[in-house]
Amino acid sequence: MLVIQIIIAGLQTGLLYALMGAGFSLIFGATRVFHAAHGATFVVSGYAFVTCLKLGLPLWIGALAAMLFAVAFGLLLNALVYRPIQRDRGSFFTVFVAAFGSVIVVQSAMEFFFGREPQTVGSSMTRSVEVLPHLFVAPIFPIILVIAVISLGAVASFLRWTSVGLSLRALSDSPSLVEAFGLDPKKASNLAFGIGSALAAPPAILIAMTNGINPAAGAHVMLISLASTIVGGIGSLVGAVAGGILLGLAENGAIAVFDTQWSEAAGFVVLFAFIIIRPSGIFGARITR
Amino acid sequence: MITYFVSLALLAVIYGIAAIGLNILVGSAGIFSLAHAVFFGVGAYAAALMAIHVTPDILVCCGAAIGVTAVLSLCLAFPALRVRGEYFVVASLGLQMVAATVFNEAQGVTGGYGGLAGIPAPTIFGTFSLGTPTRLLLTSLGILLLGLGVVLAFMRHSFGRALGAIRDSEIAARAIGKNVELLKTTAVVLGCTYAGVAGALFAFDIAFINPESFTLDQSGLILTMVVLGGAGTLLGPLVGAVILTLLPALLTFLPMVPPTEIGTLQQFIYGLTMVLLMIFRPAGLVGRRSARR
Amino acid sequence: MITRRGFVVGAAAAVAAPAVIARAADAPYALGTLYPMSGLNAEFGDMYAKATSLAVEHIAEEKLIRWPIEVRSQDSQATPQGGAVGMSRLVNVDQAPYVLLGFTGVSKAAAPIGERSKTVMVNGGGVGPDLANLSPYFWNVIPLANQEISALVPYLAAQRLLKVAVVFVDDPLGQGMLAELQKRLPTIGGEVVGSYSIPPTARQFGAIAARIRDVKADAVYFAITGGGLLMQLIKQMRDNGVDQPLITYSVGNLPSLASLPEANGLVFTGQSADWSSSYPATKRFVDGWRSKHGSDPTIYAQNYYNGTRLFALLVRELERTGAGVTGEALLEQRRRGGKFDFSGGEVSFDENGLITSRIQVSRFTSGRVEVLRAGDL
Amino acid sequence: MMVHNPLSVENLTKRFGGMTAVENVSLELRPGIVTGLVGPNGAGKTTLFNLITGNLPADGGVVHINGRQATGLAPHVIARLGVARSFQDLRLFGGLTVRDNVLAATENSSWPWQGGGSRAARERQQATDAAIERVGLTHVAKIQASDISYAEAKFLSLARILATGAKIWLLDEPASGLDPSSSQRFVRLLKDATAQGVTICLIEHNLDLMKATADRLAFLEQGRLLALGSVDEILRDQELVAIYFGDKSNAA
Repeated sequence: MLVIQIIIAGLQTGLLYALMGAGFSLIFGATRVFHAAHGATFVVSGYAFVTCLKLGLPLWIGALAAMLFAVAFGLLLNALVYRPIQRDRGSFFTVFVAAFGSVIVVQSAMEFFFGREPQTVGSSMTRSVEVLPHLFVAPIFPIILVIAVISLGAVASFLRWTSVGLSLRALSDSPSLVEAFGLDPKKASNLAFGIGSALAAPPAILIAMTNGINPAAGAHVMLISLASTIVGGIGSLVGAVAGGILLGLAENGAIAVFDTQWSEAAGFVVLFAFIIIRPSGIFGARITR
Repeated sequence: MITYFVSLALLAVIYGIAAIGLNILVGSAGIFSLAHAVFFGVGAYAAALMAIHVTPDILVCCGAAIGVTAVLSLCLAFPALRVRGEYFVVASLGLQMVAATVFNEAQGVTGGYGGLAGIPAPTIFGTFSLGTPTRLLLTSLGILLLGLGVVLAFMRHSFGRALGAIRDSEIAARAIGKNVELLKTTAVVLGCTYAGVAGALFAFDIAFINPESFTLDQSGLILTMVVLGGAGTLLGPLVGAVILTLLPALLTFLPMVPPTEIGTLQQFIYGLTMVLLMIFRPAGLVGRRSARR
Repeated sequence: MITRRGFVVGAAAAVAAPAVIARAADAPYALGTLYPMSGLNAEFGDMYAKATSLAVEHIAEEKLIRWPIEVRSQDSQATPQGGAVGMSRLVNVDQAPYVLLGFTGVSKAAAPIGERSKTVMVNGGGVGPDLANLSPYFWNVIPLANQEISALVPYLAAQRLLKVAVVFVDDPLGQGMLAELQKRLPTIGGEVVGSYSIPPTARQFGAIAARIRDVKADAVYFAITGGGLLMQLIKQMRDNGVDQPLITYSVGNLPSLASLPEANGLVFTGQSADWSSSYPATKRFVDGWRSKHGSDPTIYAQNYYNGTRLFALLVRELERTGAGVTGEALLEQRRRGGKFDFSGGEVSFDENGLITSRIQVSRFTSGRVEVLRAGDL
Repeated sequence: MMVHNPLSVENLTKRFGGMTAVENVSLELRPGIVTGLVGPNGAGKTTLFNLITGNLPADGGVVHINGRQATGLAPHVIARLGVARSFQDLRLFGGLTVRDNVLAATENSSWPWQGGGSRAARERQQATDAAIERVGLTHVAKIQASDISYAEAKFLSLARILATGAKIWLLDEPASGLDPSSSQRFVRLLKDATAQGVTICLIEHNLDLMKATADRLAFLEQGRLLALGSVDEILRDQELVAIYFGDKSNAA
């Protein structure tokens, strides 16, 4: 039973990483911005949610606010930070340092306004019930499952079936194609940032409900999502999902197999192994750079 | 009062040495490591153990730090040979996170969170004590100048050119006969040993070390020093180290900032500086132009 | 060139400083504080600082000593480096003979600096057993962790909570408490049925909860530092079907925890604190805290209040004898023994500067602290 | 004793997944001769270069350099055997000055020190300055390579090859996009080099330029070597020309 329990725990965290990773992957694929501040989007979104609920607003308004704040923050960051840097042909490293700085700015601002201790919203949905002897599942788990499948499915079909989505996908293959598809590069990058950032809202809401969210949470979630994106293969939506689940399982599996304190390191050991053995990830194309 | 400034200056010099080392990776070879604090820590532990169990001679301890970091830096060199750019940044992140756990868990060696306390005051040539901060500062300054000299000798000559070539195009560097694997490994080992020496001095300065000093935040701080001052410049990392070491101290002298908010404010300033710098002056304070890199 | 630049910046900073020094020379007594004012543990630093300033106010009102106390604060960030740098500044710039601090890493980094400059350091928050013998100048106004376990064991025996699972951070505190539990539980016929070490940065505990359920413990003990971590642990344990009693040490006594629904029923040990006591020093402290902050104080607040008060009590004696207020003189004065009139009752120190104190077992019941077992000595 | 050709490949094969990029290609470069490599896009010309220089591992076949078996050697080892190459996208060292770009090519040791002391150092400096002078870049020698013009960049890429002292040059569209006068200057430089015994293999789409430079042509299509002969022979073959232009017009 412990194994099943751990698989469920792994799936639950893994799906959240997957959503974060998918958003990151989409943005990176379409804009080549290594959006390390995706974790800041997560924090902003989570605090928007918690604040709404603390104000006594209903859950759906909180979720909507989380989504809006995530998208707005992503677009803002793109407009104010990334685009000016890219205009000057900034290297990936310039972008990365700026993103790193943005994470710190958001974190300290959140500390200033909300304090450092985790904020959480109580809900009966996170309380586990014994579905089988010794097997506990929280009602939120199927909800996470459904939300993850719906949002990932929606994004995947958008990329597959709409012409705008197709062109976004083409972008990740060859950036020079952007104008050939009749897509304004500025619009394309805003679109990618909008959708990608929106994908940070569900994990933010769910983590706020299950673990509680604190200003430093974003950096942590982002680290693991980054790792999962690389493990899955950068630029591949399926890869991000597979990587997220794999890392979620590794993290929780390590608790079952090794000593508990190795759970954090487990994800990064997997990452390190992939970088050495198969840097392109599970689903990634060969890296040619 | 003087003692306080000496202790701050010492810290700035120590970070300066680490930042110069990171600059060899980041500025010269284009290896963007977020794991520098790992080697800072490895050097600190190596020196501390040497000082506690064998001799507090600073040359011996720094030698031990250099030896151990040089060997362990191969952990960073290996991914550097496999991947570049974003992939490497994430790989180094992974190394940093794994190392943090190892520092905590290898309690027989590092003392875990309890750390290593009672690091004796350093001596030099076996007898002469470097127990006062001023003497340690002068010694560290000497090491810093030596380190700068080595960097100058290496980077202004063929080695620096070869690394620059690799940074700009690995394939073309190979095509003119550069052994990219050897060069990258040398650069990583060289840069990391600077961190090791800095870590050794840090251990003597604070006289107590535990894993909290070798976290991702610390790696980020050293990286910010390099970027703020100007990656790829000789003096940039030093300027960055001095500014970022003094910044928190300066903020505490500001009367209007309530002490409870100093930490937050400091972080905010770090972050904002990084963002603005990357937008308006990506080459850093000392860097020549904004268009480059 | 570079270093000159460093000194230029340093010199700019120095311009602001002489004024401070000039005043320090004649009148007020400098009291240093080295609390975490930023980072994950700033909630504690904030509380300590409030307690210190309340004590300073009371000391001034009581006219306990001749000159006012001037508090010099440094942010320790709860890290060794922050501790070393801050301590160096308190000693060298502010020339404080007496420094209040907390947290194990900070204490251990500050201790050699304080010993070298003969500065008294007083800890009221860190409970790691390795804080016991750092230096003659390092005193604890808080009982250390092993004492808390001693007080807990009779309670466990009475409640028949014999099989205990321990979740701990692998630091001296966590190790010390785990070892103490492993030693003490067998004396009442109990045992540690599982121990789970977690990194202090961990945030996901679902799988650990699964393992804890698996060992069928009677109770779960948390030996960790940091209120935020404790809060997330408690919530996730409860969410993931761990319904056994949750127990911890004095770290549990945090206002932010009291309001967490999942923390209802959390059992924790801590120094005996009776906020309704009529003991004059206690009453004065509790009333002062309530009127200022609108809530009951915590035991940490009382410790730092007492730590500040201890300074004044020692200075008063030194003033009588006409000795200068130096760290050395303060240490000598304390060693002369005697009892000190603290909030919470009269206390004395042992030879190593460690306070002895009663420890009680309490529980959160609907957001309030309910005392389950009074402390005995 | 047999005199070896500077470079020869036999039955070289490379597959990417299911696609065969280079199939059983055998080709010899004769000393002091410019061999042109032509064929439609995707014919495997650049892949062939990458196989020779060791940037890609071959799936079959062997490479000989100056009679020495060179299959499977690392790119920098092949470079040190005297094979220099240029890239379609130039790949200059943008962060270095023009002079350092060239100087780096003269420095053979990858250790932090170069052997030979100050005399060798002086010789490297002289070789560098001579190469820069020859391609006419002396006036921009101290400028960062990322800041020079397109034409200057093309010549810098050639100077880098000159400075290596290599006797075998593999040039991948080195003159594309040059204005006519620069282009002529470029051709002259290549002619000078061959006169000094350099062996060149040249990929070029501009057939006029090819006519002006190449001594013989190798025609590649879908990874196979279809024909090898003098420039006139190849260009007179209607079938080949049809493939060349035909493929271009209905390029997928």
